Amino acid sequence: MSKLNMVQAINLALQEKMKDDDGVVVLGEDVGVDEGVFRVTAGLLEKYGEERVIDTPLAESGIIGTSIGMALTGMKPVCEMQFSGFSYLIMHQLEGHASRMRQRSLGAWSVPLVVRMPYGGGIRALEHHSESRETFYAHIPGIKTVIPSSPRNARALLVSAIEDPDPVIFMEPKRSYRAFREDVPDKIERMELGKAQIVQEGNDITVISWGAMMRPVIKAIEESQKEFNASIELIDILTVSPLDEKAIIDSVMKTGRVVIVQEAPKNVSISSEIVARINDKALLYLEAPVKRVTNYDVVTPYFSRELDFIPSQGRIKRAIKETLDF
Amino acid sequence: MSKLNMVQAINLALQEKMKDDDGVVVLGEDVGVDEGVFRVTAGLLEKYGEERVIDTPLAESGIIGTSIGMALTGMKPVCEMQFSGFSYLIMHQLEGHASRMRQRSLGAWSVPLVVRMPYGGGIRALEHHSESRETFYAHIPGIKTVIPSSPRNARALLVSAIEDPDPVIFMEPKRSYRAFREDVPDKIERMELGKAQIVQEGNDITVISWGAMMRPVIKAIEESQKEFNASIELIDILTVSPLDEKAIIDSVMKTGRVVIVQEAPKNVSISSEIVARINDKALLYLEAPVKRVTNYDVVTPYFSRELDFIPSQGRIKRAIKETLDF
Amino acid sequence: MASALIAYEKKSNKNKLKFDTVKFYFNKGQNMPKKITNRFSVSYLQILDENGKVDKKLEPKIPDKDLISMYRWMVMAREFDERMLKLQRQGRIGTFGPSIGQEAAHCIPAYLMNEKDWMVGAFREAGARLIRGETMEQALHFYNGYEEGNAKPEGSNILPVSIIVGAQALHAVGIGYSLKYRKVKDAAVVTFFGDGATSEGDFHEAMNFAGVWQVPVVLICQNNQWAISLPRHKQTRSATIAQKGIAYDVPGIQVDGNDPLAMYVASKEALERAKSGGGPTLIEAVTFRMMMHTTADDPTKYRTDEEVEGWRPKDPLIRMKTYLINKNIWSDTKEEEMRAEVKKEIDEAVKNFEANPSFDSALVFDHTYGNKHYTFEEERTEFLAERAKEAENVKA
Amino acid sequence: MASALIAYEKKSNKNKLKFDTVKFYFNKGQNMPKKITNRFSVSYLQILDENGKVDKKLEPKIPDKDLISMYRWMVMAREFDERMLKLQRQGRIGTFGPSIGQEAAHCIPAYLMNEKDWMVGAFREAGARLIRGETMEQALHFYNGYEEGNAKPEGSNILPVSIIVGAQALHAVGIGYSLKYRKVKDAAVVTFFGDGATSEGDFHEAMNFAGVWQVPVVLICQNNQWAISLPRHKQTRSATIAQKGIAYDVPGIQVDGNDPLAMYVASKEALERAKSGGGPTLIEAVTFRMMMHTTADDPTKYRTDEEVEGWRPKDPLIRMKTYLINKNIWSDTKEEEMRAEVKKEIDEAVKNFEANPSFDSALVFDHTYGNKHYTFEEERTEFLAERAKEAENVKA
Ligand SMILES: Cc1ncc(C[n+]2csc(CCOP(=O)(O)OP(=O)(O)O)c2C)c(N)n1
Ligand SMILES: Cc1ncc(C[n+]2csc(CCOP(=O)(O)OP(=O)(O)O)c2C)c(N)n1
Ligand SMILES: [Mg+2]
Ligand SMILES: [Mg+2]
Repeated sequence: MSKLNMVQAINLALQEKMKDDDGVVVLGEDVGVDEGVFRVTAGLLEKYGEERVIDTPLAESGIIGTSIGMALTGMKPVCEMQFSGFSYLIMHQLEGHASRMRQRSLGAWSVPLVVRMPYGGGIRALEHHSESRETFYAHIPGIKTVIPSSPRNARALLVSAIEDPDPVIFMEPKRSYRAFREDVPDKIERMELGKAQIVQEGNDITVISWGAMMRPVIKAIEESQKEFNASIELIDILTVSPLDEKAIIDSVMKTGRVVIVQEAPKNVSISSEIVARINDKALLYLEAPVKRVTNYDVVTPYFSRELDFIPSQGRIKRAIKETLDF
Repeated sequence: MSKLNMVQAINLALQEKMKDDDGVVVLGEDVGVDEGVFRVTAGLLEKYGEERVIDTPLAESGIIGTSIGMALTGMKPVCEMQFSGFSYLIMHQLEGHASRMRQRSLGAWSVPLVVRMPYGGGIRALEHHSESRETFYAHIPGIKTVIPSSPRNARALLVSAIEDPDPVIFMEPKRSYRAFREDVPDKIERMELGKAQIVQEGNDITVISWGAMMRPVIKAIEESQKEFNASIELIDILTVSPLDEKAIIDSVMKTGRVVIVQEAPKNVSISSEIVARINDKALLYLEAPVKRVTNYDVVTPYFSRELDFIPSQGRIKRAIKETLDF
Repeated sequence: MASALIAYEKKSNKNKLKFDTVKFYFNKGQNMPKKITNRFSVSYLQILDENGKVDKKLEPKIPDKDLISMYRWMVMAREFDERMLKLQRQGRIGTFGPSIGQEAAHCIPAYLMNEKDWMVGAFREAGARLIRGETMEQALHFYNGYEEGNAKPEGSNILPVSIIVGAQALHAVGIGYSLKYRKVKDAAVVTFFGDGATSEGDFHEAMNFAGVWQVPVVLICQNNQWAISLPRHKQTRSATIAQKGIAYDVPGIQVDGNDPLAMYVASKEALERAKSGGGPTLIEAVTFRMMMHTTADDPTKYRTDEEVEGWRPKDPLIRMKTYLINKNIWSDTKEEEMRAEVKKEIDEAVKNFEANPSFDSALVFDHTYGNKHYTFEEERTEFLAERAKEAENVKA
Repeated sequence: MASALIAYEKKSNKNKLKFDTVKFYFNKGQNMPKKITNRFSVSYLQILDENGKVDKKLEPKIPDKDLISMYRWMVMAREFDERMLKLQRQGRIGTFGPSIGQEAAHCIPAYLMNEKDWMVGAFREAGARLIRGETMEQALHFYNGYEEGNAKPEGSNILPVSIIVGAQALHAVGIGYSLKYRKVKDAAVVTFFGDGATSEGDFHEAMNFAGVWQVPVVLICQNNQWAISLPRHKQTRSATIAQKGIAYDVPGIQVDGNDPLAMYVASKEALERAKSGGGPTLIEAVTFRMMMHTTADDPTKYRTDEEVEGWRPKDPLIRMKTYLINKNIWSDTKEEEMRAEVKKEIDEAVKNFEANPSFDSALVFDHTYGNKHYTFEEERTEFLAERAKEAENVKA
């Protein structure tokens, strides 16, 4: 058991799987000598050499396109988009090939690759370094989209993602990279993809969130429990697609009240889908409208403005209160 | 007044705006000599010459990237993606530049361009020629996404799209291109973007749809009215982003029952957002769960299978019945 | 054949990237000291010209049986395309893009590949697919809108048709990386694409990665002069496609793509180069699309009959047949026999195909993901229920 | 200057695309008839070397006042970058990427541009932005995370910083198309990008469109040897960036990017070529990134001090100063005066910037779209209400 931050925990998973399987290679911009702009790939080049830790030319479609080729031959590329804001360059390879190869060939071919990408705001970075666009990936059938929220689940989910038979988009909340440490077991751990985690049980209201938002959410819940004397259930979605609908529905049936907190803009987002699933399966259990606490549907502002737009602890707390009082 | 099919109606709008404004140029693959693979740009090259009707090299990012440059100088590029299935190649230019230039410069720059793209299934085409991925565009703040359903509204919406000060994605339901004709006024017509159309009023249930699905929807409604003796309100969304929420909410408040029909897969889609908006503003008016009739969350199958997956008239009718009976 | 054919002259300062180490090449006799630092050239290869004349200095030694076999494959590709055109017109299959006229450009390299080699094609290499082991039934299923057409043939590494122009070249480079990493002996990747594809960013990225990684990949551009309605000279201003290799230090050559012998020599050399650690090669096969882009296309809108007719005498099949006859290993009787055989094979394939006209739709739920998630199982149940109700309605 | 400097030799079969019209160039004295059809070369331009030696044959005639003015701008860029580095370390602005060492590569072309020209930059042309009319306050606002930094300067066509590597080159080509279409006289577009950017598909598409459309665009690659941690030779295998022009028939030249005179001559020629209908030019400015990639980067992880130190004597500022002194139009006193002036300007800008430390956030709702939709107005109302509650909480 060691106390690790998320960067170290992700690094641990990479180390473990690279040791395990010589088909696992890491590729991307600055992942080698530089060890990643966030040092997520620290030590890998030294240990596994240039053949398995590949500093690629500056070309995102090139990275994913060649990874698809590697994956088709039974390798396990774990490629990195330096920031999720540059991952729109790979949409055609994802939508058109990675996600389809299995169905296109009725299972003869598959593309088991992982695309890691730091996402989200809050680190005072330049433009394009702050978005949360999981919607794009979640809407593509054939790929899975995973968003860890803590060192321990990041490590376990990444191990599972690398072992998964299909393409997995692994979005890393960079704001949480070094924000806190957590005990991470020494023995390799896995978490099933497509499964949410009930972080705490409660009866009055369900709060659903994922990724970097889990931290303000947890704080808002702590305060809310005390101040509003409420019993709050907290679900960490972890895999935004495919959604663990059952975890959500079971909880809603129990509490009847829901707050969803997401960093992304509201329009056509994971929160929309969660509301829709609740509508489909548990409408009659609702005692209040599901409350969505999201970014606004505006062009992502530069960093001095961004925190005014990303859901804050205060806003989350107010949403909880409002929904409890409905 | 002439009876036009949708191809002719879109062509009319292009003709009108090209005549109107010499800043309007049309560019894309095979839009010139070949007059577009669906002949949408028929007659334009002959009338306006190679400088304004540009057969570009085969490069989608090139098309949109250069269009952004043109738009920044006050021109009005109307560019074409030959099929929406190739538009994922332009996501980074759309998300990263077209949609942001205005906010980035606080209004000093703007990118008034239109991207036309035939979308959707039903014409027995090869892979990548059948998707309906409006979700991608709808989730990007700063751009508008319009989907006409008939010759007349296609013409009017395209005129408005070309006149719009911002980037507009104009998704053309290719299945409806030549499926029927409609009276289209000789005088130029416009329709406000961001506004839905109440196609017919009704009291018992609201059916919401757009694009190619409007045709089976209308037929299903006709039958349902007779068979179930129901008064059905029909909303054609027309602009999937920004959504005309008010039109939806007003209708739901009246009918209490809703069926949404979309060609796209279910997960994180326009239908999800519509359900979420209803939840936000009219939950208490619902007398039944909103019913979503959508494609399934599978990799788009090849054409001999595709019609099994796209909502059919029968499926829509059954959904109406089920929701009426709830 | 020496391996010097496919190469541009290099007098470059490669690997000495600091400009102060550049060695200048002055153009003598010029007033202005124009410091030329790098020179390049692009070559053109033709061995068997359209009159059947052979350049004896370049003629490869190919066993008769291989020559005949290659010819037979080209005929097979031609006859099969022509049958598919008929089937398409009769509505028995959907849209497809014939490769008539381009047989040498893709059949010859495919013929030279072995079981360990990988083929990563676009969509206009019908003959190459057959040679690499896909069946005609598969092609028919594919063009009839069924994924069943993409089954992987036993003992052959061939990826399904790739329609997104240019994207597949990157897959080829990634596969090349694997082959190199795994030290697979005697294996290379051959990827095909059109002249239009060279405009896509993915072509550029593939060439660049191939150059940097020095992977065993042969990139074959079937330059058939047209990308739907766009003529080659509007696609790019460069005089050749081959010279695009210079941008990446990837050797490139322009080949008469309708000359089976030139395609043989160039592909063989490129495959050998790849397999011996010499890295990637770009081959521009200059050929012509004799038919429509796809059956949904009307080429009379954008090109003249004369242009098409001008290419007819250059037909790779005619050329090969003349060569065989001149070599005294072919005759009209043999030709007749062979054509009859080929047609019979095609008849049979069509019969088999039509005996099996439709497949289960729910399969799609099995292959969207490799493992199950209960939400998709629920969707499958819903799908089946809806399909059942639909069937009832039809019955009723 | 004759305009023959920036060109590769062309003996090509351009515009005669059918291969049968190709004229072959045989390499005499070679056994194998290697049919070279196209020859290309790439030149290198240096006029003022790092020892201050001038190549008199190439020396441009530049009025003293322009020479001094260009030097002043380069000093301004340098001093401003150094100030920003300090501000960044003090947490007064956010991450930024200094262009120290690359001043000649971007200031000189910017100096040669006029009011009608368009500048489409990436993110490492601090000096060029100032020359084209952006204020230091703007740069400070930008790097402090405020869109206010992107206001358009009066009478200057300069686009905001473009961070998506390579994407902006296409915008430049589109603007070039407009200038050509509108027949704007005496106007061209200058776009900047790095060596890393040349690997992106967008660079390729921009070069290809520029070539096909023959637009008045000057594409300047600041090849500073590094793309974050990736050295130039791992970015692409080609010996030069300039030779990438060959792929598109776009003339390219490699220039000593730390030599202000060479940058002057090459940019001037390229701008003139563009404005006289001669089409695009690719300039590879060979230079060096003397500092970190951005303030978030630690270059000691991937490169040696010796490498950096090796470049120090090649500094464009030193070289320009030596040149001015040798020309007897500069002195240490003048230098001191000028530096003092420049620093004062910077002091003032920083003061103005800090007097105005934050801006309205709700502005974002005004500029996401150019016209209003009631749903966004509702969101704005919600936003303002939430902000007000947040403020209350803070007070409480
Ligand atoms: C990314 C992408 N854009 C557009 C298309 C539509 N399209 C299919 S084939 C084609 C032309 C291809 O030309 P070329 O590469 O020369 O191959 P050819 O058809 O001549 O064999 C186009 C534009 C596509 N399939 N993919
Ligand atoms: C599309 C894209 N991918 C990745 C990045 C992250 N990134 C920013 S600058 C940079 C290196 C750029 O190198 P180069 O083009 O040589 O310019 P330089 O920084 O040396 O001026 C990278 C990888 C980005 N901004 N955009
Ligand atoms: Mg072609
Ligand atoms: Mg660089």
